[in-house]
Amino acid sequence: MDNHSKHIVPYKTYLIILASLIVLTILSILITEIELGEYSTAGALIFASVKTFLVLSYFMHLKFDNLILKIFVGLVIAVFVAVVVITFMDYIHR
Amino acid sequence: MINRELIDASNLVAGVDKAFWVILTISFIFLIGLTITMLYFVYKYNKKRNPKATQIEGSIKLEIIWTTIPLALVLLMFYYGWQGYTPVTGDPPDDAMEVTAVARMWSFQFQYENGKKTDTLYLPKDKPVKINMKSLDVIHGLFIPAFRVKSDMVPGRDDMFRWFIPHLEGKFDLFCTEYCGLSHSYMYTSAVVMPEDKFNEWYKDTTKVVIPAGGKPGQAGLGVMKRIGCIACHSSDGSRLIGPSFKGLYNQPKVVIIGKEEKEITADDEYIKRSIFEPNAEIVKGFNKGLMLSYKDQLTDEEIELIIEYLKTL
Amino acid sequence: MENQVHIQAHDHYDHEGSKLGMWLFIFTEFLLFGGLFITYAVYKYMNPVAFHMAAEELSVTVGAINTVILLVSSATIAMSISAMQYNDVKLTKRLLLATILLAIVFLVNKYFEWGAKISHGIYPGSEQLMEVSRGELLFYGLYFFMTGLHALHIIIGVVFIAVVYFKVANGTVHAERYVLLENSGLYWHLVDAIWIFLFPLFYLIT
Amino acid sequence: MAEPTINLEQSFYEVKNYKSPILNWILSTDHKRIGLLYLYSIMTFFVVGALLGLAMKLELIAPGKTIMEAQTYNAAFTFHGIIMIFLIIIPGLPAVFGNFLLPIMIGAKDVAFPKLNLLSWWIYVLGAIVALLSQVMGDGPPDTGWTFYAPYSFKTTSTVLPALIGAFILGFSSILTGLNFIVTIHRMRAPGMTWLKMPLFPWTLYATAWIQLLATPVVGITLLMVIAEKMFQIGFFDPALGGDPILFQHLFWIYSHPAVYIMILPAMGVISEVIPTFCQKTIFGYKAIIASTLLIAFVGYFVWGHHMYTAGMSDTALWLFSLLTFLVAIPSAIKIFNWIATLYKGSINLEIPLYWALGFLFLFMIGGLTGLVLGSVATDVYVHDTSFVVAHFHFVMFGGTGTGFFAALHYWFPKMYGKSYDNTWAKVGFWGFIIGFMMLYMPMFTLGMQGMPRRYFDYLEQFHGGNILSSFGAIILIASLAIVIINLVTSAKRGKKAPKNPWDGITLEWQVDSPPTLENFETIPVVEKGPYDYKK
Ligand code: HEA
Ligand code: HEA
Ligand code: HEC
Ligand code: CUA
Ligand SMILES: [Cu+2]
Repeated sequence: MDNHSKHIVPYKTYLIILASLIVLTILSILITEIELGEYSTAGALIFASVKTFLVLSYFMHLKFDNLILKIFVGLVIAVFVAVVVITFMDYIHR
Repeated sequence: MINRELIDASNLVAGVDKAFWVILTISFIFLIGLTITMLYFVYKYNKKRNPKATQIEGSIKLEIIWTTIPLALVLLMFYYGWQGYTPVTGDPPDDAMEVTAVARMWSFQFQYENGKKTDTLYLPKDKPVKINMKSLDVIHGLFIPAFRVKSDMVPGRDDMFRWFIPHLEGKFDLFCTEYCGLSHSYMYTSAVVMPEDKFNEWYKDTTKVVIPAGGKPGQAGLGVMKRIGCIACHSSDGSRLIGPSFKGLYNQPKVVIIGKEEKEITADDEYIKRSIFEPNAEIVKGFNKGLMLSYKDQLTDEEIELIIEYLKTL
Repeated sequence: MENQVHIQAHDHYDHEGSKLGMWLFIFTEFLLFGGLFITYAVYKYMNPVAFHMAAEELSVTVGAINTVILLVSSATIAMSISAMQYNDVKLTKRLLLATILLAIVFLVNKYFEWGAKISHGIYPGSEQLMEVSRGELLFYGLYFFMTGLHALHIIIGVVFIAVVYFKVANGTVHAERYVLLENSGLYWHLVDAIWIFLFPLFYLIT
Repeated sequence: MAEPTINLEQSFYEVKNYKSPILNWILSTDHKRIGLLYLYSIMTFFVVGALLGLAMKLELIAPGKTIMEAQTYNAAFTFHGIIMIFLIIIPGLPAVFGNFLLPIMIGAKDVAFPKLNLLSWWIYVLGAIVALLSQVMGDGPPDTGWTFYAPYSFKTTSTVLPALIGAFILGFSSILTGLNFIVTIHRMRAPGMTWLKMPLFPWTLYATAWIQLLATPVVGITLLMVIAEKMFQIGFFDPALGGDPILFQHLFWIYSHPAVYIMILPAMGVISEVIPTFCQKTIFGYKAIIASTLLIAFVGYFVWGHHMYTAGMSDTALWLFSLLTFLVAIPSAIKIFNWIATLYKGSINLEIPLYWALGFLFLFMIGGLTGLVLGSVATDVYVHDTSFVVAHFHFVMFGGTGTGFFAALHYWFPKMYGKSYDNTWAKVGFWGFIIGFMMLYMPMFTLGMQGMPRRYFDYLEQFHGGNILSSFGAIILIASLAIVIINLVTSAKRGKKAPKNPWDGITLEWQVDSPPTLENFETIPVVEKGPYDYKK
């Protein structure tokens, strides 16, 4: 009946993830301190994406969850990114 | 497609009409064909004639056929649709004449390079024109059906333009096609295409307003107001439109709101001039701020004189 | 997901179903902020310099502290789920309390940050903002709107977690039925993830 | 919560949890009652919207002012659009028939979250009330058009705010319904009903629900930004505050284009149910229809720019959007072909629901094919914002979804009320509808091609002819719809008792009582066959 996988994540995993998240935050601040010009936004966003990935997979348990849920999350993000790209087809080429 | 005569009214018409023709022909064939098939099946396989249905699950072959054929057809439509548009993409030819179309609620004004301003779009025949699209308040649209030309006029954007070559002499309708409020449906004028020599003659004549000789007092002022579009918001018979009526305005007391305070003033020459040049400084009680825009640089002092002359007659 | 369950209408508890529902809700929240991220991206693209200048005005330190606070709170609520699964109700409650507390600290920080901006005359519709360049106006508009909406989500999250806390305390949420706890966690992580993007976009693009 | 005293063999109408009959309805979490609540509220609004439509047509019967002022006209089409889109056609089929039938068709006792379901209806009512308030508050009803384009919606002095807030609230109702349906379909299908044994109406509801879930928040936030801009002068879209009005259009259509598929997909699902039943034949290309449903939902996200060809987008965006628009037409074509192929060698029982289904095919084809004219850049730049567009969307929304709605109503009426309706009047109504409809909207295509702009209170003399025809069409149309609706209402009260399965359908809803019992099934069925497996 109750078919959900009762996967228990040990406390330690969470602490490791938390530590890496904080390190990534510090790194992203440092990277924007150096003058990278245009790339600084891109750099900060890459760090943010890695952090979100960690939050999604560990804190939100996606890593241990059903495949279908992973596919949904992937698709939703893909749709959003596609919408942004298409919107910029207008702005970049104006 | 609307009128054979207009077929070459501008360099856009042929392409646009071809795209129409292609799409509508394919559509008609499908519509008629599918409708007849459908009705025929309903008749042929009616319960009475065909009491037992034959179970057919589907057919991959057919699915592929009726995916690829429409796909090919829509790509064809896409091609013609894009072809019909490309004549006017990109920059206009170097010899193009520039006209700036300025829209406001609810009138058009066309400004020529030599400073001439009109409410009707005058164009020389067979010469490329580039129309810069400007709007002072909300989004308007400029649409000349005969030329297949349409573009929105977006406030805050000063890089928008449309260019084309008119090929047919005559007078054509010009509409505002983007909904812009109360008098949207009255925001129309004409585009007049003249032979080049006639156009040049008209173009050189920069005397501003043609004041009709004689006539009733104030007639010229009314002409100015009609041309520049005041009557879209102000009536002369006392009825309330977007703005207060002009009837009984001149030299009468008036309550206005400055900032947040109410004040009573007299509608003298100075006040009327202020109302036209800085309409949002003093707001007539009971009316709204921000609708009327300044006419600075659009009306000369003489024209204001004429307007006041006219207001006196009301 | 393929095997079907027959659920009694009287006693409806479907762990996977509720969790799926929460995820779907998270998708809509994501797209809600998505619309704002599009707006941000477009205006940043149109006014790169103004955005750069305006972002300099924001304090990286305050932003960074708030980021860390949210990250820690995310970890505490995640751990509370493990604690619940181990059937350690006491620890669960403590971790939930810690989460709520951190959230409140975040809000207090935000309050002071906004307060400082407002006392400098920077707030929507202020005279000072009407005079700066249009790009900066847009930046501050987005700043107030996006962090404001985010703060609203924090408040909703706090209420949500508080409700869960009481349900854990009175035993309605327990080791066999803890989907509500898990859902509040999911919601909280979403709030965290959004901040992970807000932080670099507003504080770091210098 | 079902109490022990409730007799599970009674029809759901007889189940009473409260003394007051009203409370029994508005506090019920039974999916069938909620479906009917939606039906009655939508029908009420629908009368208002239709009357506004008629009023506009009477105004346009002759140039110049005929029955109302310009301001009234502008408010009329705005309110007409808001009612029709946000209050009727978007919730329409999913909330009415989805609620009533989805659980039954997949063999469940209710939706996954019954309380949330009731909440959606309450939110719907709240949103509707707020939107209606805009008509009576402040300085007159809003006059922005249902599209709320910036910066006009900032400039106008009419009461736009409640309309915006109302639309924002209605969005939540739509999201919650979608969320509920997705979870229901994932978790509550009867044993044995695999994804590929699920009927097509639930399939379309599933695809629709995803669009509701992912597109609605975008318009939600957009409306919220407009509200904030109007109230606090935060710069977003007003050029005076540095904003870009075209960005508003992007965000608005990112939702509102997918929304047109929220409207049409469930109607397509209805047609996919009606046709096999009345042919007594399995549907042609079941999997192809599912694939096309999912494709419409997916590709439909990426074509919004076709509403903005003249707005000042880059040329690159123009051709990209045009290409994508043409691609999204293909799955609709696939569906049409499969439906017509299903008719082939069927044993066709020409009853009222099939009339409406065939009407759907015909009218939707016209609407869809003229959509192709709009998808192509050259032709759309010419007919954009003319009555050609108005004709297109009435054909797809009214001729498509509206007709699909009536097909559904006539198809499931015996199930919902346990009564049958009068066939003669239903036929009269149907033919009047088709004639009135064609007369009302066909002339608009030609008017548009002659260049008559839309949202015009008044027009030049050269457009008069078509408008007269169109106005008379509206009168015929309204009269025949009145016949249809009166026929159904009186039959619901006094009609003959209908058999359990009047059309020999084989999907699950025809296996339960008419009207169904509170829990639909005595024992949850085990599904072994495909949904349209008519092989005896
Ligand atoms: C139910 C709602 C609905 C549906 C289903 C559609 C379906 C389509 N719409 Fe429509 N549309 C609206 C509702 C809808 N639309 C609304 C409300 C507006 C105006 C909003 C406003 O401005 O107020 C609008 C406006 C609109 C525009 C903008 C016009 C403008 O303002 O300038 C465009 C442009 O591309 C467009 C295109 C299409 C296309 C290509 C389809 C396609 O999906 C159609 C696909 C169907 C078919 C193609 C027919 C069936 C197929 C066959 C018969 C087989 C043969 C086919 C081929 C050979 C391809 N629509
Ligand atoms: C579902 C959508 C829908 C429907 C049914 C209608 C029905 C009608 N419309 Fe509609 N119309 C719109 C949606 C709709 N309209 C929209 C979105 C606009 C654009 C507004 C804007 O520009 O902002 C518009 C604009 C519009 C204009 C253009 C205004 C202008 O641009 O100047 C006109 C002109 O006469 C008009 C006329 C009519 C008439 C006479 C009817 C009817 O009166 C005909 C009679 C109809 C009935 C008696 C009821 C039909 C029954 C159903 C549809 C079943 C219910 C369905 C479900 C519950 C799913 N409408
Ligand atoms: C978009 C609509 C609009 C247009 C076009 C317009 N006005 Fe106005 N006008 C208003 C409104 C609204 C007011 C009242 C609010 C205010 O005082 O600014 C007003 C006020 C005035 C007043 C003060 C009236 C009084 O009763 O005290 C004068 C004078 C005036 N306008 C003249 C003109 C002239 C001359 C033109 C054309 C050159 C013109 N307006 C064009 C909307 C308009
Ligand atoms: Cu100007 Cu419409
Ligand atoms: Cu669209």
